[in-house]
Amino acid sequence: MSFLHINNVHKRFGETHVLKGIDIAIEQGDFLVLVGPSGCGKSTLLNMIAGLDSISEGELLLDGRCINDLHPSRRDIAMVFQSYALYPSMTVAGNIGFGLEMRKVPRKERREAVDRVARLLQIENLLERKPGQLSGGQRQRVAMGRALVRDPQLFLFDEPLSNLDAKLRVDMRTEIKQLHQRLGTTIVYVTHDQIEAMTLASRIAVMRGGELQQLGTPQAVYDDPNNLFVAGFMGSPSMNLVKARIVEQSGLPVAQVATDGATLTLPIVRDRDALRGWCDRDVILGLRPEAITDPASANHGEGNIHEAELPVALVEPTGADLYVVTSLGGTNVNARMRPGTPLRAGERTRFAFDVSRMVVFDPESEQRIRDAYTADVASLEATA
Amino acid sequence: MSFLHINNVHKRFGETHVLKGIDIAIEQGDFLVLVGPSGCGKSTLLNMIAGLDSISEGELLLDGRCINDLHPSRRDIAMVFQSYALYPSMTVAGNIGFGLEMRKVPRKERREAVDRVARLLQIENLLERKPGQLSGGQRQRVAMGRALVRDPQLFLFDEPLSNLDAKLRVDMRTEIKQLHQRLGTTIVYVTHDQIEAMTLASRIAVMRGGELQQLGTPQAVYDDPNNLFVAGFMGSPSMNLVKARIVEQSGLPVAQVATDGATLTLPIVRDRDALRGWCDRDVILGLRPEAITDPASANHGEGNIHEAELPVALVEPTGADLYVVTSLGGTNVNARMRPGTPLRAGERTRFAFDVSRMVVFDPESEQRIRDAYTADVASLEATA
Amino acid sequence: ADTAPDGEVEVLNWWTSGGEAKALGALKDELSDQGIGWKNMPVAGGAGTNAMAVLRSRITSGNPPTAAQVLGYDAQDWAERDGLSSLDEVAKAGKWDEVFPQPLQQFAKYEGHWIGAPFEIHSTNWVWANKSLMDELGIEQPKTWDDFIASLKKAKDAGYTGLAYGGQPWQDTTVFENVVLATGGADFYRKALIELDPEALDSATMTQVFDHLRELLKYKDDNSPGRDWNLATAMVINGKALYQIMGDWAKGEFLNANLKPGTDFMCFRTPGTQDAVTFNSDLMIMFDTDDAQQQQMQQTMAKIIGSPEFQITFSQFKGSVPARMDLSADKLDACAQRGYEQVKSAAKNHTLMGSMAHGYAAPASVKNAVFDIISSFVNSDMPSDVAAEQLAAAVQGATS
Amino acid sequence: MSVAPPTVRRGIATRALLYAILLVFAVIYLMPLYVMLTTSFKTLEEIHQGNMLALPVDWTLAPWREAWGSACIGLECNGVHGYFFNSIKIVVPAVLISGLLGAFNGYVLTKWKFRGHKIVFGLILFSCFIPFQIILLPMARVLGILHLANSTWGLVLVHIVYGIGFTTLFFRNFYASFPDELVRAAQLDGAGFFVIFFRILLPASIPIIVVTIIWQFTNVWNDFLFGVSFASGDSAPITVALNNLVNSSTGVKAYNVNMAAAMVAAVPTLIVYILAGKYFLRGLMSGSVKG
Amino acid sequence: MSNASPDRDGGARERLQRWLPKLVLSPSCVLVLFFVYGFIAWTSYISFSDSGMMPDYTWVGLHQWSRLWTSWTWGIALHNIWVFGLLYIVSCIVLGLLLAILLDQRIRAEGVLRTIYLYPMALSFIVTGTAWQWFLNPGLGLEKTMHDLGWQSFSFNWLIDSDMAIYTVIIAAVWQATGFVMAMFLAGLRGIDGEMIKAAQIDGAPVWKIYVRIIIPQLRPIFLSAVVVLAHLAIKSFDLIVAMTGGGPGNATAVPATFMYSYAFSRNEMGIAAASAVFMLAVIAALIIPYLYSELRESRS
Ligand SMILES: Nc1ncnc2c1ncn2[C@@H]1O[C@H](COP(=O)(O)OP(=O)(O)OP(=O)(O)O)[C@@H](O)[C@H]1O
Ligand SMILES: Nc1ncnc2c1ncn2[C@@H]1O[C@H](COP(=O)(O)OP(=O)(O)OP(=O)(O)O)[C@@H](O)[C@H]1O
Ligand SMILES: [Mg+2]
Ligand SMILES: [Mg+2]
Repeated sequence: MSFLHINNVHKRFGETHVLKGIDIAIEQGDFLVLVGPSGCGKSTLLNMIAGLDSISEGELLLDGRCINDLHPSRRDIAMVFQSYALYPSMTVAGNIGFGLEMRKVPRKERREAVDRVARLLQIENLLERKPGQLSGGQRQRVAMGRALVRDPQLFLFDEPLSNLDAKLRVDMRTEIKQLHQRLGTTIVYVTHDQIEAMTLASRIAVMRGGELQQLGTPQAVYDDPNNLFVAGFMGSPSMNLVKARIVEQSGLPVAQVATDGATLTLPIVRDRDALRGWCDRDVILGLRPEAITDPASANHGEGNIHEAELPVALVEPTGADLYVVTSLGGTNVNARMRPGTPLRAGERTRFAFDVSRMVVFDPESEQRIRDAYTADVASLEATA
Repeated sequence: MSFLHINNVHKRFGETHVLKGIDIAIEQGDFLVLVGPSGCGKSTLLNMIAGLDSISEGELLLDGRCINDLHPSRRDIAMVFQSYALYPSMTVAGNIGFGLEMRKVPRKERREAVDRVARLLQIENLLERKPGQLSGGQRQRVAMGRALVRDPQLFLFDEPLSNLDAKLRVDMRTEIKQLHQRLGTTIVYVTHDQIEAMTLASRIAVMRGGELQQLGTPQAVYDDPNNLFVAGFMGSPSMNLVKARIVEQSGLPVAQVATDGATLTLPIVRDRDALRGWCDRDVILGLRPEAITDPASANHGEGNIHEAELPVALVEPTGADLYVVTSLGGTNVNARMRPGTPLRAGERTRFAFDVSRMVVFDPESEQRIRDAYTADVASLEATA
Repeated sequence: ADTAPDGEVEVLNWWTSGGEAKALGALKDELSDQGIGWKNMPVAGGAGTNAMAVLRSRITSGNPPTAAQVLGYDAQDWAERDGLSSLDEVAKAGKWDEVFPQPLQQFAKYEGHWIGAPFEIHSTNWVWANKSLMDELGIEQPKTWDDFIASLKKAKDAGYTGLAYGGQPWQDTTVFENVVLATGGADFYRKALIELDPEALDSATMTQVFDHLRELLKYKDDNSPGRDWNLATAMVINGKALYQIMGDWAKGEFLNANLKPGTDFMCFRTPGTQDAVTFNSDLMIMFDTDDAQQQQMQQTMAKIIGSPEFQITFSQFKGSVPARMDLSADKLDACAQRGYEQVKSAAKNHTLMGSMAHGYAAPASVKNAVFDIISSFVNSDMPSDVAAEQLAAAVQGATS
Repeated sequence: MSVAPPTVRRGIATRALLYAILLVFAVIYLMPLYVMLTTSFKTLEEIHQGNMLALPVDWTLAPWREAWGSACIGLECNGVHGYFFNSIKIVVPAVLISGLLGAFNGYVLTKWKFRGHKIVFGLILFSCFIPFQIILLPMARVLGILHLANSTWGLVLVHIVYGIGFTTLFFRNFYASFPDELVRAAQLDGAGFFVIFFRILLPASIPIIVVTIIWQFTNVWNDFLFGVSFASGDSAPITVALNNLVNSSTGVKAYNVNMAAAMVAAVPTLIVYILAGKYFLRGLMSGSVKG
Repeated sequence: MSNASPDRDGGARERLQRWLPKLVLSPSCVLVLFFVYGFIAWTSYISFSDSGMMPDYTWVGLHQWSRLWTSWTWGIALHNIWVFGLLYIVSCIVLGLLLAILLDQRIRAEGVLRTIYLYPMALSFIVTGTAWQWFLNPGLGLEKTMHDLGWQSFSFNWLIDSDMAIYTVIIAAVWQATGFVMAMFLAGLRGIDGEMIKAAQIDGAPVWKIYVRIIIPQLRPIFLSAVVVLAHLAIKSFDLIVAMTGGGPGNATAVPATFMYSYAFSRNEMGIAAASAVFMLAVIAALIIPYLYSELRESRS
């Protein structure tokens, strides 16, 4: 029995069907991150867990108990909002203590709990300020404090860091991660930020248009996407998706990609069994930018490296990396190379393809073409 | 004689001294990116170049001519704003053509110019729409079109991409880069985005509190920061800054860093001459996350690798990379490792330090400790 | 009246100018002699329109005042709604049927029952003149319309305002009805303004009336629109204007200014109307109530109003003549004495006729329709024949 | 925001012209108030002889004293002070209650939406726009049935009813800019409907409360039509008394007393505007009157 | 947000919580439904009845309506409201916008000037009508003052000229409402994106063109709000006319509001009065309802 079980949950706002049967189960202590394009229903799902939106169909089980009809204040759930939703006319201490006050916790106990949380979040010196006098990061902390002080069974976070600037976001992310490790609470977290999702989650749920696309560990979602949408959505710069054709060469399926003039042939390593059935058909190859590098940086140890010389269309140094753009199968393809590699647009250079990380999709159904075995592993992992 | 010369420019708003003597010179065709924390005066500088704010002191030379007192419309400068500042009541064609109309360009010519720019930006089919009917990316293009149509000597961009979502931002960035390569115009560009700054700039100017901190190529600013501020500001995740002590070992200066229990000794490769004078004094070491890796990923070819076994405090997989946090000199240090490296918090593992990329700072003055030679090269590069 | 406390009467009125207020004060004093209190309820402005709105609002809310001051047809209209107290007992005791003139009884009685206590009789066909100005200009009291116009011209030529004029619809109409009476005579007046005969209204005589009115208007000053009647009177008092055509309440203002009739100011019937009197009269109507004490006070008030002494006192203040025809005029001033006799003889000769301007000639809807036309005529250069035509049409519209 | 670029030195002449125009308008706008004020300090002779625009030669407070305490309205000569307090008795509860109702409505209509909430809002809002003459008689009847006729409480009811539209509009537009998440957070914290309103929303509503008070205060205080129709006599508000006073003349109009009385009637609203005027603009900027 | 907190098993308190919002809204709804819509229905009925001095529920069909439309004063009233409304709205908007633009030029004493322009809004016309009447009266006010000051040829007698009197009412009305319109426009100007003006400057537009081409078109929603508010003030203008001209000279300044009042209360023609009131309401509804509709739709997105 899982800790939080979202069982075939639907949501309709009048005519519009916003959530179309979501099934997610997580364990106590899990950190579930919901990602997906804007409007896909992430906040709606979170609100339903909190009890702020009613459930149109399906069941919500917390610790084995159906909470469909429980009032939000009695669900033992705390939530942190994107806008922080701090009460503007109360002090920080008032904000943090409000939930306890409503639960009729005596003033002294309340004061102690607030102090404890304030110490934890290092905002002791702000307790008497009003939210209007705080910086973004401080507000974020207060919002967290408000959730923490109640010591709930489940935390919900709706894009809590999106209002912070880049640097602060990184810091707060680390703090949340450490807090989670320390307290071991169960968290459901919505974000738009790739890195946030990948680094924080123990489980990622990718949603699209009210449907769950994939649920799994961050690595599984990143390396083993179920379909084109997940592949394209996760990762920045995003996965290179290249048109190719599967042909048989010496009994093995290989992928042929058109480059300017020549044809690049890439051996198939993963999902070879499934791809046997795709000979002479068009597919879409997915290759992460970091799986296309300069030969020196390539993961010769574990990877399965295939090299080819291709023209350079554009060079984008980011300092830490050098993104080199070339053209494959008619689309721009991003390769990540070591910075300082002396390259200029127009030159030709050798690219190393780590084909062990290559995934293949059916262009029609947009689904992954997968061996039965790996498919099993993926689903196994997802429910582990 | 440089093309745009900002010569000891000051700006005061009443009492507040916002710009405190900025000196920047760029050549025709340069792409200058201004970066710096919020409120450091980037927009103010841009507005002064455009003639929208008056210059309190100093001189502004464009193509050798002082333009301090020239009306904005006669400076032959175009500007793209963060909010795009499209005229909501005019069509796209009207927006693009307004500047020409004000300059009394005949209708027919105007029409042609608008069409040409629209073709260039692929917005021909939007010409009759109002800005309200456009998506963010389309608005951005129109704003660019408005600047391009006038074919000015100098383009100014004030955070033009910050209102777009992450994916679109990457696309537009590439487009701007290609446009710059194609047209060869001179551009001054303000951004908050690290990657944008690094990939677009031919010159980066890092500002802080109204003062110029460093001016140089992206790579110089990234690899060769002048001071702690620039080091910490550029790059994400930011450079690891670690307290250390310089001691002499076998006649050479080395840096000693406290780890839990033991002491890590890192050889000094860069700026060795200058650091000789720092023996037995505390310094701050700067090491980029990508200069601390797993031994397998290390740049054994060119780098100067030093390995050490250290405990893992936190593991943050981003999919493309694995950030491993350890503790050095009392602070958290980020190392970038190959994804999939099987590590858990609490374990010990070997880290490879690329000491050839290590930079050293004076903790008091926060300035870089540099050999005379490299300092020369840096300043040479900056004015090249 | 459930909000009026014990022992108080609440009387809705719009008597707020000097003489009016004094006259009303007399009633208040009489009442207080009888131990009856007075609750203030003036509703000024809009020539009684506001007062009528308030009255309606009070009646509608089921909370009528004890009594209200109304004019002519309004009393009939209220009586028609069956909400008024009968004053028959008081009337019988005071022999009202005999002492009040017949034309007035038409309004104070409804279906044979007394429903209103008449305060006084005002006549509206009076001219008020500044005596010293007349002397200065060598003007004799004019006997005919032409004399009248001639004297006005004289004043105008001498740089004075001939006619002190208040530009409000009821004042316009007051002057108009004077011209009707002077031009067409009593029969024409009755036909046109009381019987509302369309042929009389749109007749050659009526066109001539308008011609006369137009001529008369030449002698007013330009600032007349909107002017209150008492301010116009003040112009005569101050010697800025020669005449004012106004009801006899104007006399109160002269008396208030310590002027003597005959020596300081002159009063005479509008030339050409000497044989007839157009009158109006304030009626006090009492509203039905279950409160015995209130009923008692209503009866008392009616009795006071109808009593000979009060009729005289009231008229002294108000400038009017008593509504009772059986009193001695000794205590009245010279003007009133003359006026009282004229009213008496007019009552006998059937030339005591209701005033259009004050709701004694036609119901409110017609009255106001007439106001519309007359005011428009006064304030524009509408030709006389058009005015006559319009007048007939407006009356027609209001009676449909 | 200035529309001319700073590099163009704006001529002093342009600037002077700008101020001149603004000043001329200011003078025109102040003229009636000036005339009223100065007249109220003049003696009657001075008014008749002197120039309307001249300052009083002998300043006298007598007209004010008379207007306040001894001017005659009908047969009573007690000035307008009683009616002034009537107005206060009407304004205070009417403003407070209509404001509170409006605040509740705005709160429900933005934070507790239900099916049809827009129609309800539309219906309430439309009531701002009806011509009031239309309701005089039925209202009189209803007040009579409620035994509120001819009392200040009756007027309070009337002003509440016809004030709800605007107060609801103000608060609705204001609360619409409040994040819904605030209410959600409070719900999770266990706060109920009223606790959320009184503890969280209301303390943060000061700007709009000021706007609402200004608006309602002005409307109620200045009302004449309802006052004259529903509360004549001793319970009349100051505007009605003022009208009676101005129309109670004895040959010569006591302009100075009339003006002093008018000033008495105007002072409270003027004070409110001058003290809280800038919040009014701020409230307008927060979109409270836009809808 | 939605009416959250679904709660079927919870106690009475929680069920109460669920109904509270509607409960709290209901008094206002009841008041408005009864006192506004009920009364409108009543008045509409009266307009088809034989009511004279007091309401009378005898049905007479369109009789009162046809009398209304043949009434001479009604024609004047309609004409006046048309002239008055148009000029009033246009002048208020033009002046208000002008003042707002001038005030928006970083004026030193802006706060004071703003208060000066705004204060007439605070005063009732029962208060200022007297002053205006006096001020515009040729024998007493401005004209006399000018003559006293030696400008003998000065003439301003509109108040007593039946052709021009309506314009004096407009002057006073504009005086009262301009400040409010100015405040609305000022709020709008303050909300305009400063970057847009910078863009226009770089595009080389002169100041007046920036206003005409860029800024004013953006104030459209404010124009709309101003027109609606002013139109409703114009149609309701009653105190103003009563205090200044009493509808005169003659009927020269009669408007529907005074028409209705006088027919209901001094002419004992309640049926016609009701018909005119319903007509006024219909005109207002025709103006307001599309506006309300668009406002409410807008807030959805
Ligand atoms: N009260 C509502 N009535 C009708 N539709 C609604 C309502 N609330 C949300 N929606 C719709 O439900 C869909 C999902 O909304 P939701 O807020 O859950 O998206 P989201 O995934 O959180 O998006 P974002 O990333 O932009 O926050 C959207 O299409 C939205 O328009
Ligand atoms: N008109 C002004 N009057 C007074 N101070 C001003 C004015 N405009 C800007 N400043 C101040 O000048 C400083 C620099 O502002 P500027 O807008 O140039 O910063 P910025 O670097 O563009 O910041 P951001 O990244 O947030 O856009 C800020 O501290 C700001 O408060
Ligand atoms: Mg969301
Ligand atoms: Mg900026």
